[in-house]
Amino acid sequence: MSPMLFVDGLLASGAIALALLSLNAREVFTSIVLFVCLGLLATLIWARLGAWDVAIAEAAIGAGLTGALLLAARHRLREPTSRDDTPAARRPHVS
Amino acid sequence: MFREMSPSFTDTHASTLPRVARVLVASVITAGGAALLLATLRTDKAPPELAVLVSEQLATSGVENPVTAVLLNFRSYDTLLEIAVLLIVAIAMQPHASSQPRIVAPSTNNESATNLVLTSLLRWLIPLSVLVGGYLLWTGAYAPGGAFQAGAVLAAAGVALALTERYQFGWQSAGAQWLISAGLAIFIATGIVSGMVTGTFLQYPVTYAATLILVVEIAATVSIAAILLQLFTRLARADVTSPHTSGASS
Amino acid sequence: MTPDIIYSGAGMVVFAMGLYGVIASAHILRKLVAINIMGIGVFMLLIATAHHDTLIDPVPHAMVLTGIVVAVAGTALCLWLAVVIRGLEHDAASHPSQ
Amino acid sequence: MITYLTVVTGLLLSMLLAGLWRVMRGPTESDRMLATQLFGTAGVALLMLLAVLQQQAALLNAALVLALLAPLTLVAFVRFSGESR
Repeated sequence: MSPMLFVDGLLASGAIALALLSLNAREVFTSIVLFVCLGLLATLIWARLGAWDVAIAEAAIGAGLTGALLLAARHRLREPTSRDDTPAARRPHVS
Repeated sequence: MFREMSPSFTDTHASTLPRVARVLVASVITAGGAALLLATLRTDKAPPELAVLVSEQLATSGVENPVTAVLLNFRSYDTLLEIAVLLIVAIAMQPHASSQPRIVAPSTNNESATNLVLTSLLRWLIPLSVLVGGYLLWTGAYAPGGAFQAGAVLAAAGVALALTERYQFGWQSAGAQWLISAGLAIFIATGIVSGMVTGTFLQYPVTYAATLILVVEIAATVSIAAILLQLFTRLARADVTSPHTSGASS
Repeated sequence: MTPDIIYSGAGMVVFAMGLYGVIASAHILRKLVAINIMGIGVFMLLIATAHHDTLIDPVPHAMVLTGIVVAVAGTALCLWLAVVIRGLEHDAASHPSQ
Repeated sequence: MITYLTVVTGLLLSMLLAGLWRVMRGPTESDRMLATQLFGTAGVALLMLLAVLQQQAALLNAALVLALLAPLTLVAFVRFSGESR
């Protein structure tokens, strides 16, 4: 049982370390990347604790969707102009 | 120009709080967190009464996977309201009205769609994801899997499709509205029909429980996948909104 | 020292750190990442509670499953609102006459 | 056999967490992103090991889903990073 306890300790401390690093990252991008890694580690934790349904859902959402959502939002928050369907762009200002 | 905007959108410093406030917040949260930690570690574990109850009643639920039984039979109110929450989010992010008849239409912006690596990756990835989604939906009755997992995998396949920028999604079309609302509508209809038979809303008759759960699960999968995909395409601007936007995102 | 004690403790620590992140960080994406980290902490506690030696409690699993999907939907809504608000601010900054 | 597999799991997990160094250090954004792909690959292996250890074949489904969807973040990164345009 002792090696499994080592695995448990590694998973739990890894989750804490990833959360800490993600919150203290210098750039937003690093923070997002570390959060995606935390989602992957959470998948392993759910698998370890017998929550197999949750592990599958977290593998799909944590690995695929959340990262894509955050990266898309970062891209749009960084771009210089708003030129789409946001209400601001619909105002009838003539440039 | 960016300096005039609120710090929520600029990545210049990690925190705008003054140092005193940060130390204060950190100490309060450390104290609260330590109290929570202590309480968690010192509380004795509750006996697994609910788990025993679920495993006793599992035979009447119509499925063999206990999590699916809890989600779609024993506590189906939770799932119903959860799909309602998803629908509300989808409605909040609905695009403005426009006359786009189809859900998926080829984009006019084909410039970036010629990326050979991306195209050949997704040519394998998307059909396999759809296959795995269907498999997870079917297997959810007797093994881990089910509507949420299948919906998430299908939505991820759609996200991959949207990332090619080869297609645009017309979420305001009638077909898309049906896809988005089918889950809640069929769930409520099933609840009402089973309620007329058994007398209680959402209480399935034991003999038909498996069929009803499968119907609800398929509808929920489709809606969850459509809603999650809509959220992404709205955020990534891969949807059709107005004539000006097509091609503007390259 | 059983695994559920380790993981519930870790879950509480992760939750507290996420709470600090929500309050202290400035950038909206950082705040949302912090909220999601809080969520992971809570889910960790719930799933550790469901882990018994002989059998596994499916009710917290169902709750966490619902929670994950609702969390991603809420995150997407918040991100979209942030994008819209940034567009409005940008518009106000570049066209101060309107 | 079980002990052996558990030790392998622990080792693989240590390797995974060693990849954190690249995420923190990595000079460019691509370095950090590739480190998450390392997390994904090692995660698939760890899920399969856990499937054997706990004798739960459903974890293979989780590994399958992870292997399918881990590249999605990378594709999103390439699509949304400014350099590739």
